Amino acid sequence: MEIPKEKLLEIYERMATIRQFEERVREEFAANRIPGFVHLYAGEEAVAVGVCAHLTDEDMITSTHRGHGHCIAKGVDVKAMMAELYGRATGVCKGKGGSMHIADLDRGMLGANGIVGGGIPLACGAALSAQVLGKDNVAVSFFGDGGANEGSFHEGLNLAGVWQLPAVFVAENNGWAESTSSDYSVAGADIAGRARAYGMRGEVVDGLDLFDVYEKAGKAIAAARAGEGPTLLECKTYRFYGHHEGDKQGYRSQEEVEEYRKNHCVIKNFRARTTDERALTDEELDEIETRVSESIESAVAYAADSPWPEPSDVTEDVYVDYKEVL
Amino acid sequence: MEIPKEKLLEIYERMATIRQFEERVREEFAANRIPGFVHLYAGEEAVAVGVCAHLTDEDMITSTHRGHGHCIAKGVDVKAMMAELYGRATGVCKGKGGSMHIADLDRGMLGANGIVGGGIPLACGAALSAQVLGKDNVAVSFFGDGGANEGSFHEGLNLAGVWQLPAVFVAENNGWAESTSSDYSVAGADIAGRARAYGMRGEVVDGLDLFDVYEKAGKAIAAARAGEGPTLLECKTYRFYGHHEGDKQGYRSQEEVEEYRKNHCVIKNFRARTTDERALTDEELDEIETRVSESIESAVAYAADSPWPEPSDVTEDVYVDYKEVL
Amino acid sequence: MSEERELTMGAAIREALHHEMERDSTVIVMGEDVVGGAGSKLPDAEDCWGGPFGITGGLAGKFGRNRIRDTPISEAGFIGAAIGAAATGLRPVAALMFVDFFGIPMDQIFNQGAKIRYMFGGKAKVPVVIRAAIGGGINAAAQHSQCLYSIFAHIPGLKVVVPSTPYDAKGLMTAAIRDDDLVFFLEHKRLMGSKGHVPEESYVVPLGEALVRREGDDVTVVAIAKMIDLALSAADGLEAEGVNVEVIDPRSLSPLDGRTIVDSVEKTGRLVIVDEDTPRCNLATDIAALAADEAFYSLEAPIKRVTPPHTPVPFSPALENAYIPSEDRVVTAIREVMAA
Amino acid sequence: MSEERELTMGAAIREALHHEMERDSTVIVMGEDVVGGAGSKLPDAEDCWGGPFGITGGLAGKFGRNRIRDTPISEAGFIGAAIGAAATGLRPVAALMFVDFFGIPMDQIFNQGAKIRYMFGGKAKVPVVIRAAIGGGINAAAQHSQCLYSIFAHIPGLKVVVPSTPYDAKGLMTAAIRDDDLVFFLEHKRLMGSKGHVPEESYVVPLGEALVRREGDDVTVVAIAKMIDLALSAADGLEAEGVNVEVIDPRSLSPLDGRTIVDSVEKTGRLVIVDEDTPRCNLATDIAALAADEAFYSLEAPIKRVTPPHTPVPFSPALENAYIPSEDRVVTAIREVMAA
Ligand SMILES: Cc1ncc(C[n+]2csc(CCOP(=O)(O)OP(=O)(O)O)c2C)c(N)n1
Ligand SMILES: Cc1ncc(C[n+]2csc(CCOP(=O)(O)OP(=O)(O)O)c2C)c(N)n1
Ligand SMILES: [Mg+2]
Ligand SMILES: [Mg+2]
Repeated sequence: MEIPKEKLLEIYERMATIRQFEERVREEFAANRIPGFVHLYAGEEAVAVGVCAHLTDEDMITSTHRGHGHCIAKGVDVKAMMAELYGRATGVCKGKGGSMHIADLDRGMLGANGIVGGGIPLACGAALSAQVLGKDNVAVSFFGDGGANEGSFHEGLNLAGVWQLPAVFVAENNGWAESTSSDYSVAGADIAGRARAYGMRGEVVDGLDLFDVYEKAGKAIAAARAGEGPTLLECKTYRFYGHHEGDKQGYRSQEEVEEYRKNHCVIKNFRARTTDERALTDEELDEIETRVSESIESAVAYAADSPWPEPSDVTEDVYVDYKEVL
Repeated sequence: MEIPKEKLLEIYERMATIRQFEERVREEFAANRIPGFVHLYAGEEAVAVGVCAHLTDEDMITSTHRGHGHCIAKGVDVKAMMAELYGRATGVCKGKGGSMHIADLDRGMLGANGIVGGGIPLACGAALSAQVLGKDNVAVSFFGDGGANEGSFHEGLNLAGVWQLPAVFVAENNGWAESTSSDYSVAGADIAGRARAYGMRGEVVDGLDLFDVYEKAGKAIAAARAGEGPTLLECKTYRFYGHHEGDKQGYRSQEEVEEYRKNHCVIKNFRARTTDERALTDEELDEIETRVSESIESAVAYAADSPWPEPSDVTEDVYVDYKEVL
Repeated sequence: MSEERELTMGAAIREALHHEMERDSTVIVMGEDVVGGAGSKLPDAEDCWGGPFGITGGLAGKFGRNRIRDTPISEAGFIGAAIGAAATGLRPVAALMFVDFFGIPMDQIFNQGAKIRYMFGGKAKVPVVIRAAIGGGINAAAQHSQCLYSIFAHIPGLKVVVPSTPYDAKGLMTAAIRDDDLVFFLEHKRLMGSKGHVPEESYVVPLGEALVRREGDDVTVVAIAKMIDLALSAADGLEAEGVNVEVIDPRSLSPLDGRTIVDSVEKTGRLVIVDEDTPRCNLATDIAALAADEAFYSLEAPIKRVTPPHTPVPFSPALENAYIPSEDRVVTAIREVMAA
Repeated sequence: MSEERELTMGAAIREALHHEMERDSTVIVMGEDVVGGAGSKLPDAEDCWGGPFGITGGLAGKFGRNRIRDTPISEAGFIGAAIGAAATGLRPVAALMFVDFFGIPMDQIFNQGAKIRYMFGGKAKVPVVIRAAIGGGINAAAQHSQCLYSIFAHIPGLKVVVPSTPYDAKGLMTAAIRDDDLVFFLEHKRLMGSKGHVPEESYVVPLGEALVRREGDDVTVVAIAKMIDLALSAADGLEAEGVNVEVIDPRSLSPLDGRTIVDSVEKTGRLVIVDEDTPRCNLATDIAALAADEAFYSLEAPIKRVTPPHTPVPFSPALENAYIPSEDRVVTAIREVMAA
């Protein structure tokens, strides 16, 4: 699959934005400026970006607790995201959601999710909307290797198979669910193979290679759009940081992490390949890095300068309309 | 697999008991002597009996809303069962359970179940008990084609795969879940094949042939006992009556039902084969039928003559011990 | 339209579904066997089921299987899908069949459906109706006889309606479908066949408005769903003893029209609540707590609650009859507060 | 044993688990990452997690992975398995991690675990403990900050305990494990690090016994879990104004020690309930309803409930602070009932 230069640049920018965003969130969190939990996506950028590169704002995705990457890949504004993490009124969810609940329907982002496996049925619903209304949109659900063991995975994929929904299920197999290895928790240790149980296409993807993700996701999404039903992709990937910030990671070695950072960094490798092939130049990419770094900087400044929500706002936005008396 | 004569007679008696029990329940229900819902197992006898023939009282089974057959196959007393259906104090559950909740732990019967798929995790628990305590018992879970679409199926089978539990999962594919065809509801239409998703053995069984069930269940149960982990069996079978009594069955033709009754009756076929092979004689089998018919008759008399539970019994048996004050 | 037109509650609900599907092409219906016969090879299998009470029978012939869909037995899957579809442009009516099955889709209902709007800062809406049958009295035992509405009323982000007449059922279903939030629409099994006047044209009974079903000034009885019948008949019986009972049907449990209840208690000074849901943390305690705060100074007697015991629902008629509140128990409670 | 021995609530719970696993070989522990490192190739990965608060860390080294098991993320699967195991000879302690996840295993909990004994006519028992973290105050947002105990208290067949001190946590966990019924053991996140005296030896705090944490005769305040701290500190503050507050910690929500509460209200004539669970059909309404019936003639003021609003839990500290009941709100409620 030939990727046009403009698209390559956009892909790089998205991946770089995710990486820099996450590195910065890490610092902000360590400095106690971000409350709650954060789960970082650094290392896995190729999956979100390689998939979302094929989607429009009308195509919907559902995401996970590790959702910053999906949000950025889908085009959610980083300023509004950072303000959300800060818990400010200017946040994309007005400070009500936080890291695990960032959403932006205008960008086709149907929510990060604090519930493992929670987004899978929701994505089926978004695909159902497209199907019932006769639109050619697709829905993509991202979830982890751990999430593939939830009942919602089974029920969602079976439903998508029965109705031949325009959906793509993207298992991000980063090897771990918290401290539990996917070799242990996924009986059979083969997520892509589970597609067969639903009469669905299933494919293993090198999630550390943007080009492999881009190609296979492209096919799956095109098939869904064409009315050829759902696909399950298992993207093998790696997370650079702990499960959440604060995780001591006693279940894997620091050498392993270093090895991945060094030799399987999706950004480094993308850069090496595109410049090798002379599709892009180092100058172009450096320029992007600089631009991204400025945008993250200004996102942090924006967040830090933003007002807190008003306490009275706590009871807003529960219902569209609720006629309680007394 | 050679089946000893004594076992053949026992198998016939169990199948005949189920058939006659169900036919009689049908009449009693039509005559308004049995309250609530009933779901009849007639036609599917070979599955419950062929599987349970390999089990002891210490091996546990979990069952479904269509549970009478499993209970009888596992050795639950038919008098106490009939009294339970009648809602009497002498019922196996003292009238508290009824058709959908018959249970008898002394016989290794961990309950019919009103929740589709509800018994699967429970069976994993019974298998876990055996494994933790180092006993060589097994647990078997019966469920329908419809039940194979519940999240509990996925979570239970995956767990059994991860822990290599001594469990056997028996999907009774009778073609329908209420009025919905399994060809429609099971994406991929292959339940046995779902075993692969859990790195588990999976096998299609002719559920209308006692001998096929007996052989394949025997192997699966022996493997579980030997510590070789779980198996999923998909038994293709057929129910002679509607989903529940009262179902008009607009989804299938009366001719089809007749065809099954005529040519795929597990009892007729068992009889034909065992007498053909001169393993058993018609006299022996007729004698069993008579004995069974007497036992059903006396079960009905017992039930009809039994007292109703006392109204004050309604608050008994909720807890082992509940120290509420006020 | 004739004043005499009578329908069962089930037919009234079907009529509302029919009207709304006609009126708005984004309304869809989904659930296990809501049509029936999916995958059957028979040409006339269409519409052979229609849900356990036949309510959605006949809709597929008119609206097609694109808009009314049989699902696999996967409550988390299809109710989650209904919620996802609602957030993206449809207005699904999802049938959970029996409310007792809520334990399977509950995460999708309470962590997703009920919270999406809030977590997303008000930038989404989830116009779903979840229909389910509630209540005992048909010897369906512990897993097919529960009420459980107290649990849904507990959860912020959900709305809960429980009609007790065919008229209200139609009007509340219409309101529920047009409502932009997630509404539980709970149908008492023993009311589905009860008949009453239902206008042919479409109309709305607003959510959050209680109905005074009978006026009286001695004691207020608040009763829910099938319990309304007991309350009304107890009231009729007590008339002879000179006791004037006011009977209130909340109709919506969330939002709850507390004003109507409190006003009534301020008038009567006495309150009995009849709730078929189990006694702890239920609607009866909710309404009692409301009155013990807001109508305290008017209260002349202890607030009595008539509910089943804190036990699962038993199967045997002999036990279930003892389990479900009886008219006798309602009468006794009213006499008790009158004697106080 | 020294009177000075202090442990955190988390350590107290771990000690109870340790004691009981030692005492009874049928006690097992299971849940996601309760040990940690399952499937890791590192030799020293054992016990690298121990649950979100490290409570079950260290147990595997002693008891082995046969008796303490990491599970896949399959709450219906492993909690159902715990229930099935309990009915067949084990006494599992299953960790649900956050109570917010109950929507996944709920069917197994309430239709199976809670009802098996009853449906089976008393011929089975289900000695399971389900541990879960509850409550807000750590900016964990809508899906990781709920209380939800009102839902479990609503269900017949379940027991629910909510300790507020390390001493009670250890004694109640011991009681819960030895109990033959299904017990929810709920651990407030903001209490896990709080310290208090805990004897080294094993002891039991019986289920169903409330504790009067502070005596007073002007007003009764019943508070749950973390809310006890607010109540005690409000009481201390009001002492100066000459208001004597009695503070009751129910400790068990089901069974509930209603006697202790009613006795207190009969003495004080005034009742305030502080509940961090959302306001509809919650423990606060349950206790208010109890008092409005059983202690009616002693009541001198409206019963006040202090709870969060009927909304999901917001993320931002600015909003969450406004959401969770504050000491100020408790003081205001007490002043209100005192002024009545
Ligand atoms: C239903 C549910 N169970 C458990 C958790 C706690 N939890 C949060 S993330 C996580 C691990 C998820 O692993 P995986 O799906 O592989 O995603 P990853 O973190 O690797 O991206 C767990 C157990 C949860 N949030 N929701
Ligand atoms: C969780 C749940 N969903 C739905 C139902 C209603 N219901 C009872 S039996 C049944 C069909 C079951 O089909 P299958 O599993 O194939 O078993 P069969 O009846 O064919 O033996 C349904 C939908 C239920 N009891 N529980
Ligand atoms: Mg993972
Ligand atoms: Mg079937």
